[in-house]
Amino acid sequence: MGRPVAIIGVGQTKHGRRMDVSYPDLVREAVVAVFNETGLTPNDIDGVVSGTMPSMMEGIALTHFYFADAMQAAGKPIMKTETCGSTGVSIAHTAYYWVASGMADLVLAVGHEKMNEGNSQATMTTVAEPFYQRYFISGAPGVFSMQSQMWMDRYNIPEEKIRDAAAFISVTHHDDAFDNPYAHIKMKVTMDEVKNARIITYPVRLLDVCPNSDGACAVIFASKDMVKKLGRKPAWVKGVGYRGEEYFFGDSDKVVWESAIQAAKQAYDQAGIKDPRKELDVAEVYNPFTFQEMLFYECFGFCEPGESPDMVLKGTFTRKGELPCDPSGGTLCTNPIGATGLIRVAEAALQVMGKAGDHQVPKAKLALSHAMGGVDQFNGIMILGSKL
Amino acid sequence: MGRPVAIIGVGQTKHGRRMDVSYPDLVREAVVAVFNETGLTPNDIDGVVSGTMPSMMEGIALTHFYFADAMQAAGKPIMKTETCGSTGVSIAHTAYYWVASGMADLVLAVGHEKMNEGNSQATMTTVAEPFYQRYFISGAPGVFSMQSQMWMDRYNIPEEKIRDAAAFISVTHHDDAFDNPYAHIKMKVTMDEVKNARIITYPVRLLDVCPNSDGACAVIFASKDMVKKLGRKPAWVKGVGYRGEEYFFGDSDKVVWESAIQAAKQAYDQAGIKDPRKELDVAEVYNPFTFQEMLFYECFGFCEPGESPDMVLKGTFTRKGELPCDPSGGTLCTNPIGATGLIRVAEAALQVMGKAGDHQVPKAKLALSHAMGGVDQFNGIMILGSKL
Amino acid sequence: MEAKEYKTIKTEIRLPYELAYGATWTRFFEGLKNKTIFGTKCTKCGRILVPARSFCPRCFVDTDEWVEVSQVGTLIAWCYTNYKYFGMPTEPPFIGSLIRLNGTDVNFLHLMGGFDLNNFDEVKKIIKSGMKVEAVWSDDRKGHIMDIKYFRPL
Amino acid sequence: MEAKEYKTIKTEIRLPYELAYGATWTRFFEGLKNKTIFGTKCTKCGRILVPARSFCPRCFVDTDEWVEVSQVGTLIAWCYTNYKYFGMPTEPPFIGSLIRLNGTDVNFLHLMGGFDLNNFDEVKKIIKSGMKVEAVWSDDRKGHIMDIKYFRPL
Ligand SMILES: [Zn+2]
Ligand SMILES: [Zn+2]
Repeated sequence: MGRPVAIIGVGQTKHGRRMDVSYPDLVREAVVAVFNETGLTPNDIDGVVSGTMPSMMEGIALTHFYFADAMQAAGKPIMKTETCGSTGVSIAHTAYYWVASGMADLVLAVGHEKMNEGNSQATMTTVAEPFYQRYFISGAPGVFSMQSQMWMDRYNIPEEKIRDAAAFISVTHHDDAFDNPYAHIKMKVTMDEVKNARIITYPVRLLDVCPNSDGACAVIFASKDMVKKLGRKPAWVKGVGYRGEEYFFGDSDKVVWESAIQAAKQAYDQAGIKDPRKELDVAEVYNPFTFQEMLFYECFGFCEPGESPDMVLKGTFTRKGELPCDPSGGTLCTNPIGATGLIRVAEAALQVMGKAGDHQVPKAKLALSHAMGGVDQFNGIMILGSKL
Repeated sequence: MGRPVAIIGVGQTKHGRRMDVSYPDLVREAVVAVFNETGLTPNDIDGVVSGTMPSMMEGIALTHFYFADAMQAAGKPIMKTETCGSTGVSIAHTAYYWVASGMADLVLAVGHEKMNEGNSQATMTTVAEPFYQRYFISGAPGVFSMQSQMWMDRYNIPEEKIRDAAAFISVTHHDDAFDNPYAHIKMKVTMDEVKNARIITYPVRLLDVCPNSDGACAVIFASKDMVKKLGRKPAWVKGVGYRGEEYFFGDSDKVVWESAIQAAKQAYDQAGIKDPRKELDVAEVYNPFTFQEMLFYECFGFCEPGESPDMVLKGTFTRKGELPCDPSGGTLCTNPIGATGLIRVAEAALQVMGKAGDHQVPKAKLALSHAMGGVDQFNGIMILGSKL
Repeated sequence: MEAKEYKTIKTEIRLPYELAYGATWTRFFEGLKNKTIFGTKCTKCGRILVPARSFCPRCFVDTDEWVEVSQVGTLIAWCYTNYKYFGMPTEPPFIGSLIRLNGTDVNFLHLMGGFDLNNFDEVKKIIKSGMKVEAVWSDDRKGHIMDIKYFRPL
Repeated sequence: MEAKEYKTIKTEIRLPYELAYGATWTRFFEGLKNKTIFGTKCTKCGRILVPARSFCPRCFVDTDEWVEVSQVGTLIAWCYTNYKYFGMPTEPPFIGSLIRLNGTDVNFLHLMGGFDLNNFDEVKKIIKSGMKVEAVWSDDRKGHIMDIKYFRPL
């Protein structure tokens, strides 16, 4: 690791359908929240990093320009980082490297999206070129369905069991979201409701899928000196990891999913983690689809390959389980996509700072946060701890 | 400054109308060039940073996904940085912070654009929101024309003199481009031709304006240990600066242009530069418009406010002058916009490494590179030196 | 380039949007419908910002003091545009302009007009930085920035 | 949210493109016109990549050895899609599929078809991962990825 860096505060908007505010005002809501929380002012900040999923989600290409005022970035160095679904974690990485470099003591990281202003599936269609892949992989659910199916086939997991485990994940996360004041979807669902919901792309059903949310998240990263000076309880960055795969969806194995496995390994190595299920106290896994969340458990070494549905059904990853995953309700209940990865980071930070409120995992000291982007092509990790 | 970081090699495509290659193959041309130049292989690289102007220039939103193969980034951490026209310098900053953080020893930075594949002015229209500013500031030349006019008024510079100086800049840069093997426009122009060229937006005429180019640039950043290990003559990063302004064009003064002034000041302070005209040996100023180049000279302290047209006409900034600016021909002759800022960085690096070939400024030891983005809203600087 | 040019694919991207004004833009545009230009005043730096803002970009405080600003001002800079590109939101020829409305502290971006724009040499005789200008309203106002047709020389 | 919803603006962005195929895509799509699926072989790792590539994404060497690959292969994964969104490039219902063409080393992304796609329960009886499939060609081929209409079960 480089120079020690910590998160010293986070701010979130209330996520949901936010047609009550303009996009810049939504961004400012998160920024004001983090300043209120930390007692810092814009004058204290050395640099600002922001990002969205693809900028065209809301039809304004240069969002760091549009939001310069709202992020209180006028007169400051500013950076925009965008890596598709993993944007939020990449924003955190950019802020982390900036502070670790010694060139800044306080960096404000902001992620944002207003999905209700555009057409998310149509926008995502533009991530692939129009010669070849655009015709087949447009729309996120289809890609994840294929991946889930390959995973089921590889390990001969009975379809019934996977379906049950996915429903269990949906039910528990929807319950969790009630304890998260910022969550978008607050809705009680039953196993039967999930299993009988409308099919989106088989086997994925409506309640297996994240919503379109509007929201923003702001996180302040600080150097060790600044943490000491401010005297706040921080969440230390213990490890970061990121990996990409080939452009062509058919080129790489999406079951033994190297980008997820290696991104986690990079972060674990830095954090000195050997047995993640035992050592981690909580994980905020990027889970836009219930089925995919289980695959991440395996790629991150929370359990053995093919084993996750059993573990899920045993309750290993619930809030009272051995390794609580997404106690915030996760992406499944809240997905302002350019903010989503940074919300994972923020939630992990809140947990190790002991500030997660009603969804606090007791005595959480080490937390993993994660986001995924591209067409199953990128995975990013940030591990946070209460101790340096 | 943080941990020392240097550029150890650069690669460029031949820039121009490149409908002979697909966009990924164009990107790869620059990447292969930098590997050939340095003797490094993809296995040596710890991380990759890329970017374009707005991704929608070529209609594919997630270019770091599209180019993962071409940048030889499969299996690696990858980051996308986009800040409009200043993208190329922001890419360089991201790569610099990453290496300076101690988390990477070799980072590949790649900038790219294929402007002939899209409609650049229409794409740039999408940088502003559609409530207000989009109606008035769409199209780059208009904004720069207004700025030039305010500058002329502020210092009572005779229109004739400014016109002559701008024409002089056009003539000398077009001459310079002949000595740059990668430049796009290679065309002999005379003062009269520039002054009588078709008006784009008064007072800006066709030969005052950069072309639409296709091209890519790749630069490898290295830690001090790695520089030592490789035994290559590097270009050390001596200073970086970046500043943003308000979103609303009318809110900030574009003559006493704070983002340009403060970005340069930040970099000068780091590099210990007090008198830039004397201390710098060469500058690669982002000059999409002849008129604007003069304003930058003033903001960067190369001369006093209002003084630049006189200095230009005296030849102060030509290749034989006191401070040669844009000996490569600059943006005026080559503008693949997402690559353009990184080309400025690469050209500055080549100069201090003594590898600029026919457009080498003799004994250049300290060079400034620069790019501008947004609607006159962002300026970024990187200063490179032959000595640590 | 002299290289062989290979095949190309022609395509188009179309994306639909519905963007939220929020409270501040809504009130500002309602103002335009009623031939009123609203600014907001920052209580910290004292600047009157126009168009109205929800907050001051320098002081970062809410600017909830609304002010009806003058429709007369000074032309700060202008740019005659007479080229067209795909999707251009304003029909050329037009004159993008920065106008300092009386009593305000920032420049308001809009158009100059009210005279024949087709011949630039004639335009250049009429329009001068520093001249006094006044808003001219459209008869068919929709709560849109183009409810002000343009500013005309006074 | 219970808050008041203010005004919105409806707008659309349209952008035109002309994208270059370059040599490799040009030859690959010419192949499709002639009912031929081309791959390229990486001389370093020995993999046959399809569609044809100009270079191997793992070894980064040029892959200039062209191979006509089999039109028969194995269905690796599929996804039945029957929802529609604005600008969707393929008309639903369709079955996005990964197919390992015989003798190749990567999965080829295309569609499954050749049977009634309207009733998912019927579709599910027909289509199975691991089944053998074969390319079905369009009569009206333009040098486009949809010159292959779909792959049908064998
Ligand atoms: Zn103020
Ligand atoms: Zn190979």
